[in-house]
Amino acid sequence: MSEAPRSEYRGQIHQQQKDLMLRWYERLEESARTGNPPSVELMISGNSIELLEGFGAVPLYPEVNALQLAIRHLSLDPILAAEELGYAADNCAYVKADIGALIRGITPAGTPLPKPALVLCNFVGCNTYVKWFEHAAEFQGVPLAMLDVPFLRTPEPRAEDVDYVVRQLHEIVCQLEQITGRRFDMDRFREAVRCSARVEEAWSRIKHLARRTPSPFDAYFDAITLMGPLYVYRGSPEGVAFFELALKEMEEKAARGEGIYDQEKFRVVLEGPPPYPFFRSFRDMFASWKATAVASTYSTVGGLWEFGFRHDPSRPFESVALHMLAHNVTNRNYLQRYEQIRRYVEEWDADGIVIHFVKSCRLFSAGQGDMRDYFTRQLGVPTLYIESDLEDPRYFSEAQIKNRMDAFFEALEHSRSTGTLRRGAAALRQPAAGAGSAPGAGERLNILP
Amino acid sequence: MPAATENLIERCREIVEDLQMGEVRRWKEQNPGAAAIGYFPVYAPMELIHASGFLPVGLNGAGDRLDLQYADARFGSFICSIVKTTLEMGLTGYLDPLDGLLFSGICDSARNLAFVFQRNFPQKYVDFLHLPQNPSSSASAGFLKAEYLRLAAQLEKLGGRKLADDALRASIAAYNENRALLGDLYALRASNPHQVRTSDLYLLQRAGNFLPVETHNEWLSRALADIADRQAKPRDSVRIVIEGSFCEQPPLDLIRLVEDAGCYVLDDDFLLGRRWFTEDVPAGDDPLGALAESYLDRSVYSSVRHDFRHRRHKLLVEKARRLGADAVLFLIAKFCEPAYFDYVLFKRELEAAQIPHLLLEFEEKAFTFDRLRIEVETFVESLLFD
Amino acid sequence: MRLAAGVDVGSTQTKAVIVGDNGGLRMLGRALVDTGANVQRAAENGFLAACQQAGVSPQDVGYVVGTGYGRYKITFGNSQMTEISCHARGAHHLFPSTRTVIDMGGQDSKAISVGAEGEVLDFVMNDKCAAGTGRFLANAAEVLGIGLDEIGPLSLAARHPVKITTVCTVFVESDILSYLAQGKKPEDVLAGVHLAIARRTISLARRVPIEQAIVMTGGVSRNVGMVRALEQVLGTKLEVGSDAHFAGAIGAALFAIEKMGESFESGIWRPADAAPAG
Amino acid sequence: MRLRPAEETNPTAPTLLVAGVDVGSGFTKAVLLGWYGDAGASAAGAPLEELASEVRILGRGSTRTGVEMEKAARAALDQACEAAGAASSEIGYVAAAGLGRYSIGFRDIQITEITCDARGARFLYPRAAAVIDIGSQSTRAISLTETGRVRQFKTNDKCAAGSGSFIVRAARYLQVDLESVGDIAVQANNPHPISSICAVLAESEIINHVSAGVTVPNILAGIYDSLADRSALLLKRVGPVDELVFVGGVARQQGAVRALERRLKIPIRVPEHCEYVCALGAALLGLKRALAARQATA
Ligand SMILES: Nc1ncnc2c1ncn2[C@@H]1O[C@H](COP(=O)(O)OP(=O)(O)O)[C@@H](O)[C@H]1O
Ligand SMILES: Nc1ncnc2c1ncn2[C@@H]1O[C@H](COP(=O)(O)OP(=O)(O)O)[C@@H](O)[C@H]1O
Ligand code: SF4
Ligand code: SF4
Ligand code: SF4
Repeated sequence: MSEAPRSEYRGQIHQQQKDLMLRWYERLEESARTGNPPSVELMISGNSIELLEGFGAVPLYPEVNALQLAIRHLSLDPILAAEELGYAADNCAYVKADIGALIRGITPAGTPLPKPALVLCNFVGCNTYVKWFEHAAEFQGVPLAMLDVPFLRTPEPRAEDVDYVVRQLHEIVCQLEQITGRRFDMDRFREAVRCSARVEEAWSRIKHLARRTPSPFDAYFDAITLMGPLYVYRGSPEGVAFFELALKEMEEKAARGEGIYDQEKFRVVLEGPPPYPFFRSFRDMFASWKATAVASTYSTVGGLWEFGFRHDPSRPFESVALHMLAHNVTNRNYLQRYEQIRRYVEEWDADGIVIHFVKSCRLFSAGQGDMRDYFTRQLGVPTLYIESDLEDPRYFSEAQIKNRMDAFFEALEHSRSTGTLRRGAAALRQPAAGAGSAPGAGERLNILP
Repeated sequence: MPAATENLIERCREIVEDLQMGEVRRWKEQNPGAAAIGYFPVYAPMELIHASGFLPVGLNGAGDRLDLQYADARFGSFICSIVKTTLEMGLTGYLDPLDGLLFSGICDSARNLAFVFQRNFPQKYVDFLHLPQNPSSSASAGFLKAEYLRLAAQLEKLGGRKLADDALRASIAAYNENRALLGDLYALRASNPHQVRTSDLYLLQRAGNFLPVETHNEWLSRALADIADRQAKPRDSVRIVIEGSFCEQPPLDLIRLVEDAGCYVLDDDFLLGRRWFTEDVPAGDDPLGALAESYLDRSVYSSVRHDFRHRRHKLLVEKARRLGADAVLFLIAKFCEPAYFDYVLFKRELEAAQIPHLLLEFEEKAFTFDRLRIEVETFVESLLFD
Repeated sequence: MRLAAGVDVGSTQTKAVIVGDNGGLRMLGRALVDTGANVQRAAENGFLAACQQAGVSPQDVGYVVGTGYGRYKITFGNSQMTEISCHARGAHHLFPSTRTVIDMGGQDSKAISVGAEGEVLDFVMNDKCAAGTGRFLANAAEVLGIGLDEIGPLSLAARHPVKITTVCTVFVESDILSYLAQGKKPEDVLAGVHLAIARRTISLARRVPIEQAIVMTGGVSRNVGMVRALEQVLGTKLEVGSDAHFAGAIGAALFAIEKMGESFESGIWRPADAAPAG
Repeated sequence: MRLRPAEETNPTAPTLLVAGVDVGSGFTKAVLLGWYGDAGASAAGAPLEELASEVRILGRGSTRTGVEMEKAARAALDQACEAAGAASSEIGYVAAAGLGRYSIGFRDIQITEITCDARGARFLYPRAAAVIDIGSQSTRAISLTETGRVRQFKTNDKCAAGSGSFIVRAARYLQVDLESVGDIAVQANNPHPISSICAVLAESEIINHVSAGVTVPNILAGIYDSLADRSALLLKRVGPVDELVFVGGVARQQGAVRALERRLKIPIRVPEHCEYVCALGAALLGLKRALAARQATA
């Protein structure tokens, strides 16, 4: 395959994104030097940046550090350092990179990171988070608080779930008041929730633009660039300005009929986190086939807004709780993820699905074979399954992944040439009776709404 | 040891190794209309299932007795064995005697497994319990009680009895007794390890996964009486505590191997859910509340239950010291994320306390152990030879 | 006459076929050479040998598609396709009802789920480890001092297959030797080896939907013992044609024809008309 | 320290003859030890290091293990006896190690090869703190406590990559004599890395290198680099190491030693008869047991 020309998007937001992230690192550095603003270590999944705004605290996201290390090819050393401490080869490498970097004093930007005032374990979905935060607190010697968010095991969160989370949020507010010596500013919190709702609206619209053909942006690779500001600035006016500008630029692009490539050939849905140590090569593999990710589950780790949820300033605590409980991919159950992907294929007009199995992350990957079974066998959607890692460069074999990727797109191309490639709703076969050769293999769909 | 106990243990082995779950089938024949509810490790409120008139059945994988044919394709690489063998059992019909399956959030793999089951077995009741990870919140007990009520309502729908306090109190008493008997056996082994073979204790305990608690209690008391009277000569052995096998279980042959290599096991975390509470559950006015509170405040430490008030690594060192152990043996299932993460803090703490330890990785489906044998023997040698 | 070629440069063996539309699509020549150390040379030799057998001049071949792990090394090729697409295409051509392809070659094995038009729906491959591949069998043959083409038939004579615990291609040697030392019959040992590989392969293959007809391709398909072992584990019959080893090259040649812009009628040429093996 | 070779030993007969046999997956090695201590004195409690002056290595023997392990053990022991000019009937105690340790019917005790490696290495280098043993199929990394006990150890998976049989196969492909692979590798000026982690798949990479005109020394050095990487990983897991004793058959190969040195950047000591260290350790531990037993019966 020859390299396809790619019109990489370079609008104003490109620079603004960089500036925003730089400012975040500056604030963290300031916090490291002076303790002001206080920083709180937080997980991205279903994060509640709004709560921190109520304290004027700056978030410290270890995942962002880990992924920055990986993108800059700095992750192997910290991973090895962590393995020397006893972490297993198969433990989540995000954790290993973060803890290893902590031990070695490595930071992604080279600037110092603060010792957080509190490690706030927002346990939203991922069990590994709990271990991660326990260790982060242990190795940094800082206080640790748990925010236990019940996993979504019923179609909607139960009243008891919401109540449990809200009460814990109140407890954490008290705890943070004690630790930081600052009073929680309810107005500022409410304002943050209002900002969030506006950012979410813009972000959701951007994602909906990807339903057009061609899609003006890539909901995997481009989305990742926008995710930094989304998590750090969602509850602030800067965030609102940034995302509204982004929406405007994308809308203009869409109006001009511009896509990612001179000609969009394939539209896929991506499941799973990216291989950060090989981010570029991975992206190039899609580019060489002019394939656009029109939707991705990874971009909904911090929040899932394209299906309508917004924070609500009229009931700030409840909406924060709801966001954590039900409106991010990590706390939704596995079948709800199938359903999310199915909707993407249908409503975002995709040709197929690419499942990126990530060794580190069982939250994403455990059971992806069953997911693939569901999509290929039951729904008849072309699905590619590739394996590597999101942080550990030792698990990426460029030749192998390229081989698989080529085979997948060759097949799509072939189907297209014979007129059998179907897109969107047409790609979804109605569940065929008796399909499946494994006993008990799900002919019957049992997905929670 | 009297032949009666030998036979009892042999009987337990048969029950444990019977993939067809003959005991469960028999119970269902004797209790028409009643359901058997399987629960995936580590803990499940057995009392509640029992009080609904059902049989709680502990699932611990299929060991090497089942070839993975289908499940590997669903769970792929880097996932522990028990997740795959349990799914394989389901896909090949071995879980048919069970009317329902309960999971909880012990780890990301097990949690996703719950929902993979839900998709593949729509005719079965498959549920997921969220057991609180923040016991220090004032809201946890209320939440857990509500969660148990949700479960009780589901069981009722399956044809169970409506949850009544009296029935629950009776069930709590039965399980309190079960735990007390197991506790006595464990205490006996800790003080006289030459009298109780760990593999025997393990079988006795694991057979309880498939038996009504009343029967199990009876078996345990018989064995306890016999074993206490046993005469055996102590060997020159290393006294160890086993940690890390709370979910996927090491193969029986591996447990034997550890003993044969010269280890006396003073304590272990096999089948931990059966010994979850450190004290009797008080069956007072609010038995359901008591069950929930026991979970939060009176249960063992575990890598899958987080309680930041009491750090697990400190508790392990305390335990090893209390029992006078020479060393800690980590028996960890390959790809077990929670056990491996905890190992890091355990290791640090043990090293600070100068307690030697060894880490062995196993897979429940393994059946040759050459390398593990070398490792255990070397470890024993390093402690015994000066 | 228009001519096209497919060259499958495998890790172990290079396969080349020449097809032409001389009054209907025909396979005019084919060749099999060891890949050896010089991949580029092997590709050339294979191609030339196939031309020679077909009695055509290499210059007359209008389009060459390369496939296999050495496909990028084919200097004279017009384009490349992955071996996954080519095996699917080739198998579909040989057996139009193909829905699943199991390809076992020298260094890897794969399973491909194929659509009605021969398009790839889904596939899996083994990685990074030679356990359970043609190499494994070749090693076993070597250790036993038996020819590669004899181990399959011999394994069928087994009555008590042994249990092979090692999957590593290197270490299986010592397993085999110790079984022989214990007085086990070579056929029982071989059957054990075949079964071990079959189990591994099928558990890999189950990651894609396995549906009839199941076609086996690649060099190992010439090993009747392996075919039977796979059938036993799978509990169903496999289709193996005499051209199965060439399926990748055939697929590549078919793509070559397509790329030439030539309209052709799939299905005119059938294995029965095939040229004899080179 | 070095032991005096058999030739230098004093002509008087040893008080006790002890054998250590290491039945490895590729080779079986035997070491015959003579103890010249005072038969009446109580030496059992003394640390092995203090016995050093009273101990001589009298003979060594090695043979392919094959499938009949006991036979191999006998053969190796017979060789050792021949070298020592002793009869096997004079041997007072036999300690067996290695994967075949339970197969030796005539053993008095079995000990794992890890304990033996540690003992043997410590005996030769009293301050040794870490040992790596690379044999045919296995790699073992061991760290020792101040007193010479095994502190931690790690062994490789059942995978041929990164152990001696990989080198044997590579040598065969490159048509180089096994005796000289190590020295040839040392001549490399531009080692070519092997990317495949699999010993089998690496072969085709080797072949490609050959056809691309890479010199044999550079290919071999590349192989040793990947072997060193794998060993370094194991070593890392047994704790920080600042000096290393390298034993086992692969330690005979200079290329392997240099590669490990390059990779670890720490001094590496290789004893002269590196493949016998495990057998030596077995013999020493056997000696201690034998003395203890004598004392008990005396
Ligand atoms: N006549 C034969 N009988 C049995 N097996 C054979 C025969 N010829 C080749 N093979 C097997 O086929 C393998 C090579 O298959 P092939 O598909 O050509 O692999 P690759 O494409 O990787 O080179 C060899 O490793 C060998 O095991
Ligand atoms: N003459 C030799 N020269 C160099 N290396 C050798 C020689 N003989 C054996 N080796 C190497 O030593 C390895 C065997 O080492 P050894 O420690 O005896 O292993 P094991 O105990 O596992 O059989 C062989 O695989 C080979 O790589
Ligand atoms: S397991 Fe996945 S979600 Fe959890 S911390 Fe690791 S990468 Fe993140
Ligand atoms: S063994 Fe470990 S990883 Fe596997 S299901 Fe149990 S807790 Fe989870
Ligand atoms: S196990 Fe054997 S075949 Fe597999 S990677 Fe290792 S050396 Fe290669």
